[in-house]
Amino acid sequence: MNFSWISSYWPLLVAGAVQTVLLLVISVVFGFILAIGLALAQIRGPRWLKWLARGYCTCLRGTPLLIQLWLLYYGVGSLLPLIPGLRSSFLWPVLREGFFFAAVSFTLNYAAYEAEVLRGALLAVPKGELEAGKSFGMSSWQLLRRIWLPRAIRIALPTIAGEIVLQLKATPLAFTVTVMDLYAVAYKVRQDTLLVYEPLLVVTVFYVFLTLLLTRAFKLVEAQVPVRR
Amino acid sequence: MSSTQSVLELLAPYPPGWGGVLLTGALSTVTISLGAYAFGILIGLVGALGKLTGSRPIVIGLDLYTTAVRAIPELILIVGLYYAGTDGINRLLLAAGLPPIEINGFVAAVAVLGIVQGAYMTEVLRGAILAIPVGQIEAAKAFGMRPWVRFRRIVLPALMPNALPGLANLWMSVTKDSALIAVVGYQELALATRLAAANTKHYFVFFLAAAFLYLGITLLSNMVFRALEFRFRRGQPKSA
Amino acid sequence: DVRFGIMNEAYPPFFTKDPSGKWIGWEIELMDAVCAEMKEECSVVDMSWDGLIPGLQTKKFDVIWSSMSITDERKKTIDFTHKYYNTPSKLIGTQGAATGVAPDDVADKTIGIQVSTIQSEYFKKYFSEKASEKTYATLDEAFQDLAAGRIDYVFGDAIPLAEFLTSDFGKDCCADVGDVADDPAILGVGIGGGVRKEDTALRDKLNAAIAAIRANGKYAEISKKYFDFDPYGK
Amino acid sequence: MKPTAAPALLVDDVHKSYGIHEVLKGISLSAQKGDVISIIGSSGSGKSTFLRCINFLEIPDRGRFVINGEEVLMKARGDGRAHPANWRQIERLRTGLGMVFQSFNLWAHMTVLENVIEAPVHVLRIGRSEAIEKAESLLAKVGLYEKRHAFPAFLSGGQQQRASIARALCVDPAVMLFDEPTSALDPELVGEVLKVIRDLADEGRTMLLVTHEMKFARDVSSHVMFLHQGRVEEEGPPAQIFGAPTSGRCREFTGVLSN
Amino acid sequence: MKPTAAPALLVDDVHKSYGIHEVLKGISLSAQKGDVISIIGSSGSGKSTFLRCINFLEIPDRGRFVINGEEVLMKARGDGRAHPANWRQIERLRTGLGMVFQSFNLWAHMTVLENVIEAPVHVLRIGRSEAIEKAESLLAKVGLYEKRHAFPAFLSGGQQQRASIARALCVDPAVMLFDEPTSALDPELVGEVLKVIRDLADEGRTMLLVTHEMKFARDVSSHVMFLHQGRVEEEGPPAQIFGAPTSGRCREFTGVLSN
Ligand SMILES: Nc1ncnc2c1ncn2[C@@H]1O[C@H](COP(=O)(O)OP(=O)(O)OP(=O)(O)O)[C@@H](O)[C@H]1O
Ligand SMILES: Nc1ncnc2c1ncn2[C@@H]1O[C@H](COP(=O)(O)OP(=O)(O)OP(=O)(O)O)[C@@H](O)[C@H]1O
Ligand SMILES: [Mg+2]
Ligand SMILES: [Mg+2]
Repeated sequence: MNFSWISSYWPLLVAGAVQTVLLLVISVVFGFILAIGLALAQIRGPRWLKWLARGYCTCLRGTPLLIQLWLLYYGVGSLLPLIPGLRSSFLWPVLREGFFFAAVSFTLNYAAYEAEVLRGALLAVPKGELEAGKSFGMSSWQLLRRIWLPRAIRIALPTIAGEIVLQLKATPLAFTVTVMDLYAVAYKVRQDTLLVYEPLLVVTVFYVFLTLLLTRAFKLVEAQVPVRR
Repeated sequence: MSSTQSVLELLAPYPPGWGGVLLTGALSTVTISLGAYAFGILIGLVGALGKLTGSRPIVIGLDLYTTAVRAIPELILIVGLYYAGTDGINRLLLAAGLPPIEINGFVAAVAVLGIVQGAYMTEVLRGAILAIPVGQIEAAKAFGMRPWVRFRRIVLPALMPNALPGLANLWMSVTKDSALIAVVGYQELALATRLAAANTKHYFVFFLAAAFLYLGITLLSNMVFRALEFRFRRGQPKSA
Repeated sequence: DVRFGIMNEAYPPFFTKDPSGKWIGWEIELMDAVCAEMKEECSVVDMSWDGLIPGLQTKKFDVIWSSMSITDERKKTIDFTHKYYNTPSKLIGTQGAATGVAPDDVADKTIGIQVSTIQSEYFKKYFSEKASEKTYATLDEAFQDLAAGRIDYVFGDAIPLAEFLTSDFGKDCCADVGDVADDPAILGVGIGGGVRKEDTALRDKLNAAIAAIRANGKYAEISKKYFDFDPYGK
Repeated sequence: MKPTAAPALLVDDVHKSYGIHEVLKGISLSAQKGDVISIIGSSGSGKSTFLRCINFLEIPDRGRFVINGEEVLMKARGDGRAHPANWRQIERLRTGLGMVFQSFNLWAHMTVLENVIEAPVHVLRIGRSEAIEKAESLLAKVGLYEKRHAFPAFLSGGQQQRASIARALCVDPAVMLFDEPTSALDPELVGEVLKVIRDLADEGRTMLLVTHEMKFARDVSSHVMFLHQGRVEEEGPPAQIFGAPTSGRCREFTGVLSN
Repeated sequence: MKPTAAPALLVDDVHKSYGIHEVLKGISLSAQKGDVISIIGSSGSGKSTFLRCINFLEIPDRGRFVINGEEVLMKARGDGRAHPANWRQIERLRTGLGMVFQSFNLWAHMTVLENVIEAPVHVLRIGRSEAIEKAESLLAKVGLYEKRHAFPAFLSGGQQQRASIARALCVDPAVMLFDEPTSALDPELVGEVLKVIRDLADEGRTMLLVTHEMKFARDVSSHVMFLHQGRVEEEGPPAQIFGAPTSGRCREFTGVLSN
């Protein structure tokens, strides 16, 4: 094992870790919100919306994230400069960057997966508990916020944690649109030095750390409501 | 290769068209995924039951497994197992005066992907089992069902509706993660696509073709999952 | 019996797989010539980039023969044969971008470079104070961005860059800017075969074979089919 | 109480089918403030369905509803069935209807106390501390004060039922719908609940009460309805129903008591 | 029946705590073949827990159990609590113990008929057609024949309870544990169930019956146990418990009846 390279690469590693965490947090937070809408649309929406949401989930889960990212970055992204004035607007520095496209496509993709999980969990909430909420005059929104979602999320917690970890593992794809996340830095180190395991081990340690943090947090939430077994 | 080839020529099933290569790649993608998925489900079931009913050391061990295996990049697992792993085994064999063995790369990749899938499945299934009303399982116990009967007749059908969406998601991801098998020299759909695209410089055509193949796989599996879900939600009132 | 490890991606014209699954390309033909010279039976093992080094180290094959640049950093991990080719590095830019390859010509521009190449080393030494660098996993992605106008130049190996400029896609958008000034310390080392450190006998045999085909005209004969110049470099 | 005023609850000709199975075949009811109306009938006769139609947990196929003096707006749909025209209105009216479910339906992710204060805090927007105070006094009344921080899964059947009664009482509804509120309770607690219901009636609250305990129905109610196969077979004051029912089926049903 | 033979069911000194809360503080019981023992007591007094300890759905902290003449093997664990030594044995013994749960616990993914034949077919390995025949006659007996292909979620409370009774009867257990089997039933059906229980007792089956219906307990049982705060406060023949209880608490509890 040879870790002498760390001394010259650590600024890159730190910057990479920041990018990784940012991508993860952004896509999970916004993706989750979008997923709630998609799941509800599939359960409760009018027919057209139901099919729209279902089609969205099928397409985004059905095609590789890499291809979605490229379509967005090289396809949509290369059309953006054609919008008059955009190039000189304050948005351009953001819209030009691969990071923006990575964050958007990760969010859209994560939402599709998470929507599927939430759909199942929402359906698993006992009907009687929803009826109890309704019988007290809760509006649909209140019912969702106070009973349906909290109950569903608790049911799906272990799966949600898994989806977030999966999302973490997807972040390296951002490198293909020039985002230097932690994995990309490790890749660079491997290319530079031909060391196979050491750079990956650094990534692993960081991933394991993030995952531990996540599972801890989820365990705490899970423990809030004891289950009888 | 001439750059004026038509799309049809490019995608023709026989050389010089690349259609056959893509289809073969898709076939190995499905094979690898099926293998890994089946292995993963097996691990997942054992893992989930172990986490829920096992003794403390078992639970801690399984926690370690799910956390670590999910967090470690698949690449390092597969490279580690296939290269360092076989190397280690062969060194041991050598020390014992035995001839070295060759671990099949395909088997290694399926095993690694399966072990990774198993970690996710463990959690999906654990959640699904926890969502079963406890009374249903107690009733099974009260009638003297042995653990295996109980599992097969009550727990499994009752956990399925809760688990299916998560399981479907994992299937969708494994069909894409199987691209990793390229590390041990297998050519599945993603690699076949890159080869075709780089050779012909028709990136768009081939990536779109691959996307449709993946989508086809997904649509097909979606139908299976929907049918399963419909079947297992039998008896559930519509969520009003 | 020598087993050659080749990356299972396409890098035409050096190596690629044709639709029937056969390995073809300049580097493959060169390999065959080297083998004939060594009077060895040779086979190809293909691996993804990630598998090459571990595959070499665990003896799944014996030589990495996959357009790998020789650098001092890498020499700490594995050993290299003498170079068997070395092509110039060049800059291409969008049509209408300033021509000229001096640091001042590219001032305040963004240059796309493939990760961990000799060009990125060169950039660090000559351009980094004037221009900014964008790192790509593969050159293909850099080309896409160049065409989309996200970057101003791509800096890389002359052969794939020239190939891009002749493709449908590159023809309309981009143009050659020129070869950069030579720096033998960085650009002069070239591409060699990678071998295990302890395999000095094999390394020497390969070196001898490379020298022999270079001398007996075999090298030139193969190269003529692919290039209109001598890829061996100076 | 003005007996001729607009009724607190008026239900007219409710029909409800599940598929081809017609469960309610035209049931009507009118209750004044302070009335306690017991609904009895054999298992499967549609008692729960009737209660659930009143607060629109089941959408009746037909019927007219006046709840707390306000008529529920209905509209006809393509298939000839009626449908509430305005769900907002229903949500508003439901806040005036407390319901105790036959299967309790406590929220599993909340403690008993959280269950009880949920609607007051988040629907009626009463202050949290005020709600807790009220909830605790109600829980004490049903003998569940010690269990207020327990989750429903860890309660005995009777404890769950009492929690669900406390939950319904805590919103101070003008009309209460009780679906077998004493099924899991021991005779002493039945007596307690009876007392609570009487107190509520004295306060002017209206109550519909589905029950299988004839004694309880006789003791507490001002009016009794006997449902049979989706129809009101007989109704009247308890003295009539339990003393001298005119319908044969009703005599048979209540007559079992005197065995 | 030989009254001095090995008891069909013998329970000695059962203790059970949840955390620091001791629910059962030493309860003993002995039942001969054909006995019907009613267990009464206020809500939360530990009745369900006691039943659940007998078939080891809850693991008692201490106690000796003889079920159908066979002693349950126990072993002490590190923390001083007892533990079943052999789960196989328990599983085997459970097939001789039928249980009707307070909350029914029907399997939601099976129809009523499937629920009823599940244990006979998959535990006792009776032929499927034979099981169906038997199940259908039982379902007819509890008036649920028409609903045999319905799923539990679409049944009324009383229908679910009857399905769960039919399910327990279908395995022909030597000992039956009923946890409030009539809580959701109307008086007529209570009478039916009472008849069924009497028939079973005549066949020589042993029954433990938790109930809140004192009249039911008095009519059906050969022996009554009054639980109070985890202890047997008083026990004896129904005539004593409902006629002249010696304990003050018991008099208070059953006395409510005579109000
Ligand atoms: N969601 C449903 N779908 C189909 N049928 C239903 C549904 N809910 C109830 N039923 C049927 O409607 C009839 C009336 O049910 P309901 O629950 O109103 O009975 P109930 O009078 O409350 O009986 P119990 O005293 O047993 O609770 C029953 O035969 C029942 O099987
Ligand atoms: N899993 C559990 N964890 C903690 N406490 C429990 C659990 N199950 C029951 N209890 C408590 O044990 C006590 C006895 O419960 P049990 O269910 O035996 O009562 P019960 O006599 O059947 O009452 P009921 O007539 O209301 O059904 C109650 O106070 C209850 O809250
Ligand atoms: Mg009912
Ligand atoms: Mg109980």
